[in-house]
Amino acid sequence: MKTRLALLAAALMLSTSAFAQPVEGGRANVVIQPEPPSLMMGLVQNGPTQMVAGNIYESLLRYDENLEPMPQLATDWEISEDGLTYTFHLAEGVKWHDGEDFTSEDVVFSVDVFLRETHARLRQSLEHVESVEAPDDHTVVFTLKQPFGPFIGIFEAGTMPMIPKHIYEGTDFANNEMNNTPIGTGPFKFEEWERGSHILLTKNEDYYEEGKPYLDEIYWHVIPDAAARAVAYENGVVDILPGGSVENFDVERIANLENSCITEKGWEYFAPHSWMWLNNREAPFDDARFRQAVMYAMDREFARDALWAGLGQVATGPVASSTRFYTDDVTQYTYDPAKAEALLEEMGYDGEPVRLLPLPYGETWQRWAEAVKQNLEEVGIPVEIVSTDVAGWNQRLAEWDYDMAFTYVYQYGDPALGVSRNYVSTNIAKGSQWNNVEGYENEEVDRIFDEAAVAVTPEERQELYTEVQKILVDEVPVAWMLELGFPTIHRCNIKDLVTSAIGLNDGFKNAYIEEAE
Amino acid sequence: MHSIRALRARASKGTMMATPAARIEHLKIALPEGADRALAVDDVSFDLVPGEILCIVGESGSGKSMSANAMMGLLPDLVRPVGGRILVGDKDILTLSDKERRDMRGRAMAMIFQEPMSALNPLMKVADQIAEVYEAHGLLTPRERKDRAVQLLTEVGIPEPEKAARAYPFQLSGGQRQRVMIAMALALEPKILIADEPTTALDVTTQAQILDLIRHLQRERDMAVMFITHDFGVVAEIADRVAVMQFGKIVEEGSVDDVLDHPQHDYTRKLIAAIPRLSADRRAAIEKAPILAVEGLNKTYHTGGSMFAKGRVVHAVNDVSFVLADGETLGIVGESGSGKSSVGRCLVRLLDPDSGVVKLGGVDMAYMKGEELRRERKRIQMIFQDPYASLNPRSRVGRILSEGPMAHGKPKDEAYQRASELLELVGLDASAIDRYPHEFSGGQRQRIGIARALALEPEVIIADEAVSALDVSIQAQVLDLLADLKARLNLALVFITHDLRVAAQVCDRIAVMQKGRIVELGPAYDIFNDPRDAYTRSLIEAIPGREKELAAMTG
Amino acid sequence: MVRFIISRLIKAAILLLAILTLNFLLIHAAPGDPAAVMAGEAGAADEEFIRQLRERFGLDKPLITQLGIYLGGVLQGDLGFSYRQQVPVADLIFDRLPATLLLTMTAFVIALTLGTLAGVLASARVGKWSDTFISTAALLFYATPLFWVALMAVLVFSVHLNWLPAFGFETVGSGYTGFDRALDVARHLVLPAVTLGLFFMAVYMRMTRASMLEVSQLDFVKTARAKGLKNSIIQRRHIFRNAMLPVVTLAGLQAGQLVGGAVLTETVFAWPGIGRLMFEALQQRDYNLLLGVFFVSAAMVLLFNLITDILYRVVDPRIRVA
Amino acid sequence: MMGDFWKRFSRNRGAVIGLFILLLVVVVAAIAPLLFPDSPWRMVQRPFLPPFEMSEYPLGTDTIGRNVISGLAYGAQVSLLVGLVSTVVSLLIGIPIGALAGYFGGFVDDALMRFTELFQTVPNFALAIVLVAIFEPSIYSIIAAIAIVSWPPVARLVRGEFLSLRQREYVEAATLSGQSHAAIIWRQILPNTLSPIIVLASLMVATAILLESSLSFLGLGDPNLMSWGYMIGAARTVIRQAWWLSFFPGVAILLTVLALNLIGEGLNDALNPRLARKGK
Repeated sequence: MKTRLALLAAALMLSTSAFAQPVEGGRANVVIQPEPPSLMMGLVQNGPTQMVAGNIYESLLRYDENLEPMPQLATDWEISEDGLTYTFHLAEGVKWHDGEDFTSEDVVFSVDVFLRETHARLRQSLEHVESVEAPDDHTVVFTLKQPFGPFIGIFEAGTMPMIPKHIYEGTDFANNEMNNTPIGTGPFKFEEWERGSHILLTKNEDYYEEGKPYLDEIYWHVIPDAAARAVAYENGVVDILPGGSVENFDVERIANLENSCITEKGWEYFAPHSWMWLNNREAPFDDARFRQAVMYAMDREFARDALWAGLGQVATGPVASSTRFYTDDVTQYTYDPAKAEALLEEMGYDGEPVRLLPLPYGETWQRWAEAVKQNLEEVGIPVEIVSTDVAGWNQRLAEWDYDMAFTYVYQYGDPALGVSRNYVSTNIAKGSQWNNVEGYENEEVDRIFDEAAVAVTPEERQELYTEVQKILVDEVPVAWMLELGFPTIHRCNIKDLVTSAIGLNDGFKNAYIEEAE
Repeated sequence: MHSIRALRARASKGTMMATPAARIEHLKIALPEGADRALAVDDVSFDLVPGEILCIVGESGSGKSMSANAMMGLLPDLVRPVGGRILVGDKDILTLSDKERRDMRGRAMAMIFQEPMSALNPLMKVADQIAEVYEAHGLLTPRERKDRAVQLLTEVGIPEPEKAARAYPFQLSGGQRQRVMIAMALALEPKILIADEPTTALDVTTQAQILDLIRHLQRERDMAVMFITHDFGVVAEIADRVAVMQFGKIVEEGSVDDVLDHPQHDYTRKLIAAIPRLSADRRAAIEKAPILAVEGLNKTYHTGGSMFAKGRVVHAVNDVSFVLADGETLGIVGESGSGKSSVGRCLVRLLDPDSGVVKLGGVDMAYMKGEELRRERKRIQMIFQDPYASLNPRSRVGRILSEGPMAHGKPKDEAYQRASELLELVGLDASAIDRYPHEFSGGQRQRIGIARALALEPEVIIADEAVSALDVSIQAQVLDLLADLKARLNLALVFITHDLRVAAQVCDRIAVMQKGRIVELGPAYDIFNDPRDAYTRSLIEAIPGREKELAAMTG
Repeated sequence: MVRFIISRLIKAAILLLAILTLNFLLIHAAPGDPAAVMAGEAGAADEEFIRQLRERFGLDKPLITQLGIYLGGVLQGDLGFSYRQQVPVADLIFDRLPATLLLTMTAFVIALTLGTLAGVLASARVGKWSDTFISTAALLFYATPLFWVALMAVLVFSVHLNWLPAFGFETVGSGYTGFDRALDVARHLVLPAVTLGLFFMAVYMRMTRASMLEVSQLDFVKTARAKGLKNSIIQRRHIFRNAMLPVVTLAGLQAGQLVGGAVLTETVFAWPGIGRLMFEALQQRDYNLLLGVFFVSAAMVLLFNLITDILYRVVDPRIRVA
Repeated sequence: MMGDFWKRFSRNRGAVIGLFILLLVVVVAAIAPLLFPDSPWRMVQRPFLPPFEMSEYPLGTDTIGRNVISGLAYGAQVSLLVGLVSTVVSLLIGIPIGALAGYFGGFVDDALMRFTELFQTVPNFALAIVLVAIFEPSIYSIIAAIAIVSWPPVARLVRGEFLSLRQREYVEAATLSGQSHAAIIWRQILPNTLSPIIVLASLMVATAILLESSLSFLGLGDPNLMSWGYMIGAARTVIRQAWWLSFFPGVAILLTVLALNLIGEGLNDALNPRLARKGK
């Protein structure tokens, strides 16, 4: 393992580019996987859509590695003392790709009309919003019902994309044929989409940020087979492999190739956090000791090194280390089969077999499930892997028909956005894979999360979140696995590819290609 | 026809001095290991003389065909000549190179086979297949070849030769196909013609025509013909000289008259004795009450019908009526397609008649169904043609014989008891009971088949071509058995056959069928001695060897 | 002939509808509903949201109604709308169909020609070393798992020798046109086509050989020899033509099956055909798309069967006239 | 009878070799637990251990350090199990359908054959995939799927045999002697169709094994059973760094299927002597 880590360290250094002068022109060949169902980000927000459409659509802000907001469509903004009023001043001279002017009206329409209807995740945050107004063409004011700490964290293209009012107002959003030729304000325009083959975006010549973007076009290659994607990179067909586009077993080899760089950055905002849902409703999972035993039984170090190419890190609890208000001051679950066996002994576990639902997202996850199965069986928990495809997986989780199930979830920078939803008892409802699927109930936890969400100062929030993290880690409502590392692999002469916490999804407006030496 | 004997007389004189077209000397042909004997042909010698027809007679497995194939150099891969010579002119075929031998085929000697259907390429037009003969020897232009083909077809007497030339084999009748084969054989006017059972697959009338044709052409072209057959009738009809083969050896050879009239070797005698005599003796009409009465029986087949194409309708049984008296044997004779078998099958209800009455002892069986039919049917049983197909290869004889009775509620041990009795009745050892069919010879199997028919103690037995598949000697034995059983058990027998000789021997009365109708029905004697119907007459006249036999009787 | 074709077409149509119904029920029996999948991808899902989706795609209606609607559409040549890809199913399929046809037909032609050739050769040299060699090869191909050959081929020819591209339909973004493009596609085609063809090549080889030997036992071959014809002519004119009949039948049956069989090949070689489309559709429970693919591939099978029958009638006079 | 059966069978050298290979596979499958007491899923060594380096892991280890050779041994169990059971099942479906269609003919025949066509017209493998995916991959769904896609040929074969055999005189004789349809089908005809069925069956087992491995390869195998197809599928993405992971299981499949085909031919020679001469 050591060698592997060393090499990655080296690679990571390489990727932080020198302060070179950006070069105009060139094409970025990027892998996109799976092929996005649609590029209309207002309607669809799955991974691939965000990654491609992140160049077409923009939101008011973006976020740096520490999740501090940076200007985008909004040049600056104020938050009132009481944390109830958010005022945004929009950039001048912004045009939609069809030449129309972008104004505050568009913002109001996007948030209050369009996304309210179509964007399930944003809708939940908008619960807190009293009103959205546009006093003038370049000002937007959000008024909240009560303070909502994470609110400043939701102005990112994937969460709150700006939709052209002049195209969508009064139409049937879902079936508007303009969905096939998306119009945004972003650095690149939609050019063509040959399904099963490629998507082509071209430079937005009159982009409002001076001199940007540098690239002439972005070519997204649809290559549905992981091995094939690896070959594509080796043969120089593509130059950029976004996180997860090659099997982790391949990462080391590919990162070692000539002129090949790798970075783990660009995922801080999403902080993909993997765990196993444990169905708290039924025995033996209703017993905390059993859940703890599971934690001790698993060799997560091994999983990271063997399955995740040593990338990412072992999760200490519900909150990812890159997410705000994280604490590592909690009980540590190191690999300790003996302890696990002891706990099982103590609770008098009868060795009834349990079902494990792997995540149907490819080899790594399958192997991981097999490894966990083996770990658990070695401490005397017989495991039966139930394999399903994506559809079956969704179905079973939505209907709580599982014992243990792999998953990973984005945290969107703030516990109130990406963490609490999975633990508060008010969020127990069939039909979703994103709420409190494990069925964990604890008033204490509910209370703290509620307070923390509306607490005004960061200090108060930190205190509350630290407390709740301690409780949860002891109770183990779900079995946290890893903070996943989704390395972006690219030719070293492609610079400034990742310049924010949103990574590739933030668009390629800063990226440029240096002549390979 | 009438002139043939005269012609032959001349021929046999002619042969005395003529030099042989081919000379077979001490030919030995070895069979592959594991065959029932080492040599298929064992030290055989004979001459083929121009203008003479040599008949090689023998029962199946006597090696007669082997020698023919050897002459053509067409032996199967596994059997090979191991001794002797086959001299054609001055060349020994056995020592020739493939190329030389190929060149002689068709040119020096030609062959016609038993099965005219399978002997022609189903995918090629007749004309092309004939033309090939010239092509093979690089003769004539394609155009001329086609013309010659038509000429040849005319010569062999095919109606509408141009049309036939353009036809595919399956569009011709059996007789026509055989004529095509002959035309093909004659294409290069070979000196030697080898005919391997050329008429066995044909109906009597057609057979007569083909024999006539061969005889005629042979005369005309002064060919040496080697004619292989198992049928002494045919021999009598066509042969100048005869060689009788048994177990690969020629046991007797001589002029046709010597061999037929004064056979020396006792195998020959046995064979000739076994031939059913054509003389149907006058028998007292049987006065007993009719056990089976058939009235206005009809059966039609609809073929090739589909949701679009309109199918053809064949009237297989057309308004057939007759009665069968207790203890009587009624023969139904006719050529293939005359509907004689359909009648038999209607009687036992393997076919469902369209209309008509089949009264068995007063009960009409024609439309019975299900259980009732099952019960009644035991009173009328059938003996089948093919001794190999008629016994279940996977059942022991005992079960074959007892299944029937058990199906009708006889307890197992009784049924088996009965089975062994039956075996003895048909002249087999009771030990046969727990052996498998494949352990028996054809004749023995047929006996088992008969025993099975008797197992249910039926009143009427339908014998459908019951002896046609057997060699003459066996045939005779089985016929005797039948006659004997009939007498002892007082059975009524419907005897379906294409072989009028057999019919003449066993039947009290005979019904002659043509195209589904009974054209004539009467006592056997009358049918043979003054047939009223023209068709009957043509049938009788076509019987091979008839003149000779008549001559013998009246001489 | 025309009559025959018409009647066959009608039969085929009925069969197709039956198949559709069967598959429809089968697929809807599956756990996992497309709304849930899409909601899942949307990154969040509450019942309200899923209900909307169901409504939009008519998934809330009773099954029979859905079936009726679907079949109705099909009869008017409308294969429905892909839930996930948000485009008409027909478009998706006909985008992918050419690739699959190119792949399968190439494989088919390779298999048939080489297969029969080898078969004839072997039958002509029964027992000789060349026969043994061919037969053994056939046995091996016949027993090798297709996907494995594919992998090994990639390993050897793309990875180690780097002679041929390992995946894809063409070099994406290469901007090739005209002949260059054709050449490029051809290069991509080699490995998938050959690996897909191998198995069938083996089948045809074995069959041809057996059939040739069987026919060569028949009487008319003896007749042909009795005419003094050269062996080569007998082989070609008499044996081969008759021997081909069963092979043609089988080939016809398989040409259709190939379309479905391409799933593996298309997966390994990332070939953008309907085989893979089906697999993806299945994973996404994209009902209409899945059904569409089945419809098309079944139609293929029937089409090829029909072609075979017609061919057969051309080759074999007996059927033509009778 | 048995004696000369064996004589004819053993005359085909390939068949004997096949039989030998198959026996080997069977034995390995049978004693796998003795050879490798550890579960084949156990991570026993560092991942990607190349073959022939450590004597206790002669064929190396896989992506997460599991013993390849023990995987092969346990995989044999699955392949054989699936092959046999699914074949038996498809015989149980195919024979009755074929028998009824062939024996009664007419409408029954039409109906049953149309039904059969339904299954023949949908491309086999595609159908199998869908079935397994829909009923979720498990040894049962796999066997069911394979059986469902492989019975039509059986039905057609049996139908053909029945069509010709029911014309045989001994069958007619049985009818005349008043035996019931059931008795005739069961005692007269069926026994005489066994030879071709046996031959077909032996080939079907081979095909079934191929199908199973293909399904597992696509990730549609039973996730709790180590199977050869699974091993190849799992190794596919790492084929560059670890050729041996996909190579050895492939060879295992190849040999087993080959063996079965050879045996099939041998059986054919031995059971259908008439056909045997062809090709010899």
